[in-house]
Amino acid sequence: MTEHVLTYMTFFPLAGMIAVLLLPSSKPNLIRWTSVVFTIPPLLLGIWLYRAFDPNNPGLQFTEQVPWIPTYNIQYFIGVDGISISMVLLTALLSFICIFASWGIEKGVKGYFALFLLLDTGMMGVFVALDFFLFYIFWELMLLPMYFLIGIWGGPRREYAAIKFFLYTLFGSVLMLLAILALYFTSDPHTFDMTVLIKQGASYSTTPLGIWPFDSLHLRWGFQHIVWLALFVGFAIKIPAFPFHTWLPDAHVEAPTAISVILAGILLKMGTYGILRINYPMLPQATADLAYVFLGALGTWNIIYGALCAMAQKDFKKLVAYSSVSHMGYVMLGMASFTPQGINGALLQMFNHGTITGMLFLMVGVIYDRAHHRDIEGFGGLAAVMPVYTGISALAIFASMGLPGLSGFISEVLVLLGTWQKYPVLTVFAATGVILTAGYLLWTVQRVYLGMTNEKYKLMPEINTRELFTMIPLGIIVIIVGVYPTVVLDLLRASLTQLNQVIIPHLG
Amino acid sequence: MEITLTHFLVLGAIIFCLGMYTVLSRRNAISVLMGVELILNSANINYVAFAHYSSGGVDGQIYAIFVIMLAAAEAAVGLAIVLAIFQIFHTIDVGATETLKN
Amino acid sequence: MDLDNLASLEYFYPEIILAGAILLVIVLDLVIKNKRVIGALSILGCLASLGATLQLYSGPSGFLFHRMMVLDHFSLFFKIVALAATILVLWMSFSSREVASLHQGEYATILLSSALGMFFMASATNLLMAYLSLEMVSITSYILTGFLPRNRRSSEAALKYLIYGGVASGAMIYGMSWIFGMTGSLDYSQIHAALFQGQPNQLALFIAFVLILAGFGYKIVFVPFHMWSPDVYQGAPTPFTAFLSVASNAAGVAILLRFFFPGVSQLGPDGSWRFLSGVEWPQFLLIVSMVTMTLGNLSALGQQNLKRMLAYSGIAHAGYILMGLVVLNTEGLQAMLFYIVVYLIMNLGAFLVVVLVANATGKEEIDGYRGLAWRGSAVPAIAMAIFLFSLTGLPPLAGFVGKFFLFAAVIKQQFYLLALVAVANSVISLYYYARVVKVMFLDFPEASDGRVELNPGAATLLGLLSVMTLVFGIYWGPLVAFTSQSLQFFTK
Amino acid sequence: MEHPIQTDYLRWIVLLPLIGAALNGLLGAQLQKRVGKWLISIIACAPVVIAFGISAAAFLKLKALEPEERFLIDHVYPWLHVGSLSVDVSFWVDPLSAVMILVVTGIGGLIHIYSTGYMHDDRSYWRFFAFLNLFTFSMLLLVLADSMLLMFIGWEGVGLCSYALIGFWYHDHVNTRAGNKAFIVNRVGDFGFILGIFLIFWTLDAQGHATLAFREITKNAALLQGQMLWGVPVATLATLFLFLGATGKSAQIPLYVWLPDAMQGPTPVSALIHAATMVTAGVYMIARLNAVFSLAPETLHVVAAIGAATALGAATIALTQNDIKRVLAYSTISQLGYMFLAAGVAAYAAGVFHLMTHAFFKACLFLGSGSVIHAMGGEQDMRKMGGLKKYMPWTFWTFTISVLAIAGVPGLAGFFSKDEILWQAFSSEHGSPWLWLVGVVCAGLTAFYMFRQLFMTFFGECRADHHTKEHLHESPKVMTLPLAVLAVGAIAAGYIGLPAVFGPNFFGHWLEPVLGGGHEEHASAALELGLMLVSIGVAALGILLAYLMYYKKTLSPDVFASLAGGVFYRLFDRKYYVDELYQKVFVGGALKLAAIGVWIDTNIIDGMVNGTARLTVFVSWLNGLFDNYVIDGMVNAVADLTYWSGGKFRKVQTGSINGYLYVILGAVVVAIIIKLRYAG
Repeated sequence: MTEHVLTYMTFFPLAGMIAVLLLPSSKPNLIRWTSVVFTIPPLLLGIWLYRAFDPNNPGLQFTEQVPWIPTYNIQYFIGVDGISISMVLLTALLSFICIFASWGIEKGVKGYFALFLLLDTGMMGVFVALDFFLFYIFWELMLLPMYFLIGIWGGPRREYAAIKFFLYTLFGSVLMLLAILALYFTSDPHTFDMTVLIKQGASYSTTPLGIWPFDSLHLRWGFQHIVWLALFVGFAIKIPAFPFHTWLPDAHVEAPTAISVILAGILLKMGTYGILRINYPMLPQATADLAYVFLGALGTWNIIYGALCAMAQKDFKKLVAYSSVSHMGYVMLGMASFTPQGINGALLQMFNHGTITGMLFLMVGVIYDRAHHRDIEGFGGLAAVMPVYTGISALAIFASMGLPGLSGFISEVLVLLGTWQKYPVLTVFAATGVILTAGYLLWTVQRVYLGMTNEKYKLMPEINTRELFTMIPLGIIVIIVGVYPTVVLDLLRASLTQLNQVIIPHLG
Repeated sequence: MEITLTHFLVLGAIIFCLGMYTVLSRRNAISVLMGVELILNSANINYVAFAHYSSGGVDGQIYAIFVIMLAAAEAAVGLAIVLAIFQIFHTIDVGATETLKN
Repeated sequence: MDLDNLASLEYFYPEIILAGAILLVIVLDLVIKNKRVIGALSILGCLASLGATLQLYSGPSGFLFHRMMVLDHFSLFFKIVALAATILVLWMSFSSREVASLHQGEYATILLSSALGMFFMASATNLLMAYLSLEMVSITSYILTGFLPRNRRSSEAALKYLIYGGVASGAMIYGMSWIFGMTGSLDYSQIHAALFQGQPNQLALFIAFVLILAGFGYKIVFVPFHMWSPDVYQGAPTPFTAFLSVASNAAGVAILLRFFFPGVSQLGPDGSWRFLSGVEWPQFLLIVSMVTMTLGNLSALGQQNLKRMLAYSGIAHAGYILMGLVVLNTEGLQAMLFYIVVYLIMNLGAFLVVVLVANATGKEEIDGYRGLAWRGSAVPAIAMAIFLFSLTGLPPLAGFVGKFFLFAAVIKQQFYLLALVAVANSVISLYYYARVVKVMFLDFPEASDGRVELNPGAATLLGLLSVMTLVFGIYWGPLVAFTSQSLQFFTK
Repeated sequence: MEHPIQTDYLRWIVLLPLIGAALNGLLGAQLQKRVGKWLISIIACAPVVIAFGISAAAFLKLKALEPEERFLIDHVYPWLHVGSLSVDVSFWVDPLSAVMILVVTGIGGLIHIYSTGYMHDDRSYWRFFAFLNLFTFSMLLLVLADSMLLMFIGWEGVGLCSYALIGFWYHDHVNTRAGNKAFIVNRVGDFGFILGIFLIFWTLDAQGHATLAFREITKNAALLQGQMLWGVPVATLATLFLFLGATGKSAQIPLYVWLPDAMQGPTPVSALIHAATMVTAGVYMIARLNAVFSLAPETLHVVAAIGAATALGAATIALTQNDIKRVLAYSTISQLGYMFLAAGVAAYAAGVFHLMTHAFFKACLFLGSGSVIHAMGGEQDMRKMGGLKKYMPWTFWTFTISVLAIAGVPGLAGFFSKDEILWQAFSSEHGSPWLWLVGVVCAGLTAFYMFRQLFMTFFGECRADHHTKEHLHESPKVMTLPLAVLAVGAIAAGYIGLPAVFGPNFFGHWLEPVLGGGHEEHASAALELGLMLVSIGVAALGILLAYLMYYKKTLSPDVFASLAGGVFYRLFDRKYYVDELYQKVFVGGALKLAAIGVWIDTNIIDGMVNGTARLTVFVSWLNGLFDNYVIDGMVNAVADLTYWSGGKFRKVQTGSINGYLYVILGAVVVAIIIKLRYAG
């Protein structure tokens, strides 16, 4: 049991998918509960994993390594370390919660839950995979269910959103594939094993290729840099970093609530996770050379740009989507700092953003289900009608704003603190994001929850138990991490310290 | 004037070009098929000439015989198709059959 | 092993069985009333032949019939592919309402004859044999293309195919005649020897190769020899279109590889091939490959007719397959073989769904697929999605692995431009494949759209093909082993 | 100070209000419905009162110690340990924070009690107390935090509670807008504060003393000296950043704009948060970090200048306001300006002293005004009041005492603290006569507008309508009692910090271990007394003017209003147009940028994405066009030629078969040409 815990966590949902497919589609409740049943074990195993994980070991734990296609040195190689453990836990939790958030799906219930469980496997797989090939398979495995989940169960412009998501992501992932192959053939003997590739990481050529027009940036563009960039574009689309971010608002707006939660809570993290897992240790010199521009400056731009765009939104969900763009900027910025605070903050921000944005989307989902629109101006005074809902929404919103005592604050402050040492100017700009964020979120609170109650919604029912059940666990995590961040930070520290040590010698 | 290999090759090339030209410019299906025959025969001339002027072997001649045979087979199929076309379209102008388009 | 006529027969029984099956079908067609039996019988014949082929696979290699043909793993591989395609297409034909209207005996006979021609194509080591086998496949194909009685599209397509094929094969034998003239032989190994020892005129050689390439190229359908295929694919009976798209393509690859690799290049010790000096094939093929995939994909974008779209997608895939050729090494060739198998599975699957939909609605246009997932059984739509995404090259489907090997081979040789173009093409191709998926899943059917019913035979075949697409996407080790084993040319 | 005394009860000072907040916040709605408001009141008030008790105990314990050892600490748990950053949740009490917790819990407790009366009829009674307790918690956290980062939690926490309480009556968007304004303006300050924290942390880190604990920072402050960033000394830059934070929280120029609007909240909130406690956080923070500020004379000059400018600017605006609470709000800003003036001349103790006395009389004033508003049925316009003296004697007398205190009438708390500041402004090494002059002018203005308020509200004829008049009544005991206590404080609080000329300055001595000693060395008592007399005179003048204008009405205010063509009046009345300016520049600017961002997304980025898709489709269409026209055209041309040469000229249909073949022929020819051209 214990040595295969990650395999179980990854493939339980897949088994669930098969189970769901075998059930008659005439019994939607049976299908729903079956899905619940198959997402509970990963969650319980996740809790067990959290307890069994050795935070002082910077290396990989719970690894499983089985040859898969020996002729190409492809393995089934999975494991967790400090970089991935929080994401694995988050995935297990959000998947479970989102099953409940999907309860209201009435059309094609069977298909929905089957695809959802498949998606679940794909997400978990990405975070545990340690073989490049396996990683890529899981990475792409998420694409298809996501396409259908948005495309079939989404809003009015779902087709456009789904195909946009699909094309964007595919574009990124094929570049990534090329980079993976380039790394594969540079290794000797050829291997997809990430741990081996990381060991060879420092040896990749950085000799300038000399054909790039960017030399004026005083960057050293060699093989390593090209591969780094190819991988980066793949990941940046997922993050989503400017200018690859425009799929996100569309996808979020059209996707059903649970899928938005998954998208923002987990999928976006894969971009930054990939950079930490792959770009950083495997291409340390390129990372050292390029991080400032492509992570630091771009991250700062993301923060400000996302916040500004959020401010102009009239659609509640789109606003939350742009807030994700902004918040993921902190992750990029923190990663680029190479200080313990920055990089720990970045990873913690990934975790926190997952929980907080999850809550935000669930929150939007609650009123969307009742009012069937998301126009911010179309509400007003909900606090009087739905006080409990307003309270928990306020928690989510203030956490998103980075209010001290809640989780968002810890990670943002760590990121900014860590960044200051390296890039004080960027930090100053990034910190203005704090003001903008308060601006658009408070404005939203005012328009939706405060003021005179809109006559149409005088009788809007209060948040129900199921909806509360989806939000409260996240709310508790938000508070706990805010008050006692050690519960998460302890998991990350050792591995990130080691990761930092890989890069620091390469910093000029 | 002695007839050399070159003469045959030039003849072959000329016939090849004539065949090509016929195929390209004719609209009548039968004419086009005849153009194809010309091309095949230009190859035949080459084979026989090469076989004649090189030392030993009848490979070239055999090849030519097979080509002739296959040309007949192809012509048979071709004419059958042309007949079918004529039944449907009442014309054998290859340009007039334009059901298949993007 | 270099056998004479009689001794060769011992290693020839797959062909003999197939020929026997053809004759048997002709005879039985006269006496049997239940025409389904004929189809079943043909399948049985193919299976018997397949058994024989597989048995030979573990046997020795060598020349047959005085070096007219060769028996090696490479040829056997393509025979297996041809038989597999034939069997699947015959199976598919059971479900096709279009085919049901045809004369079953003749249909089966001609299809099997075409398969037999492909056998010869795969093993020809003599220019004469190459020509004969090519023509055998071509002529049967012309007939089957025009096989739909009193059908405008079918007849027109056949005429186009015929004229096109005639010119192409004419050009080819004209080119071959120059080779013959320069080397004095029709036998591949003697041509090889003559070319590498002598000082052939490079221009003449180049022109001859271009002409020969026209003959081979129109079978593989690469640019600029591709233009017949959309018309023919659209006009021909759908199961036969499927056959054409996979088997004919594969046979073309077989004859091309046989001629250009053991025929006119030399294998280095490191697994890379060296062409005749002074003939810039890699560059030429590089451009052809890029143009082929790009043109195919771009043209597919606007298509409304599924068969026509698949035809253009087939052109694009021919471009992908050519990538393996460009790199001139064993990995590339192996990737080509792998891709052929994978392409066979997924493309046949896609055509099977086309057949099913055409049965139900009589439509091949994309609006016939509207809301397919919500009309009766969702299985055809799901299977179609699997096939189309596999064609796009998404993991964990077989198409991804195929493309992966091709990309790997290309990147290993550092043809980055080609890799980038191919990658861009993959993304473009998603656009039109996903459009079909979108129509099937995201649109909802209208009242007038008929329900799509599945008969058990078709369902089994559909299931088989989808499962194979999935399985080869996840565990392709044995298939890789098979293809790498099959990449063995007998030359001595 | 080397060996702080470990305790484990300080945490309860902070935690008790939090527990109260949690209970009322989570269960309050049910309790109020099922049990009644009295339980809510107990849950809310008891923790604060108990916390006051604990604070007093801590204070006494501290007092019992030697001055150098007055330092208690309570480690609760390790909080953030990342790299060289290590921050614990731990609370400390030293003389400075001891004063603050007494003020916060003491005055806070009184205001809690007062509120049980003031808010009694509100539907959301529980919510009010939940936030009020949460505020107390945050404020105590801010004060007791032993490190800058922990202080920042309280710093933002009070901002949140302030936001929630300003917008307490959220049905009206005027209130919610005021709340938003407060929060966002404060965020601008927080932005500076957090950057200041970073800068101090990393500079010390580079010197090998990474820390955020105040005690450590104070000890190692000297290490900041000589460090530069962007060509500016780090100490100056850091303190400027921190001061930006202080201007936000303490409503100084340029971030004072939120405080007048904050008066939209219930009056006890104005008293507690926007007068007595939260707004003084900036002063407290500067006093806390006096070691760092003292390293940066440039910053001190800025602080002093801003303090003086704010004091003057706000006082002038207060002259023209008619809203009873707005006058007090601008008065608060003005008084805070005094405190910063003190801090700016490095007279931290004087600043803190004024902070404390101000807390008494300003809380009393606000609560008094609350009592008035309560009685007037929510009316806040002084022009509709008058003659309330006889209706509400308790309120009147306590209010009057506080007015006297703030006006600087000798003998009351305000006089001593204000005078201390004026004296320091004059005599300190960072001070200047100009600063003193501004201070004195402000004192006069303060006296004027406070008495104006007094007269307009409590004297003369009652200008309220009949209905309101009938309901005029003195407030209940729970409200008047706190007023009385505060009024006593307003009288007595000054005597613990007597100017040197009058006697021992207990307060100064008490704070000496933290803030350093005064500098009485070269000052002459005569000069100090002289200056004191001047300020008393100016205050008297202000009172006299107010008396003439608003009590006797022998002097028309219009005389002054029309000075310089009314320009000054308009400027004061419209608050120097700062609100309009900010609205236009910052809010408008941000919205403009936001619109630009969206435009970029939809037009440029999506335009590119869609453009690529469209281009692909277009190329594909061109490709089709090529097939249909170019190739067919070629075919036609050749065919035409053929027919023409044959003597017939006929327009032929397209013929794709031929066309296809042309392409091939063309391709082959091109290939051969290339071969000949380049490879031969």
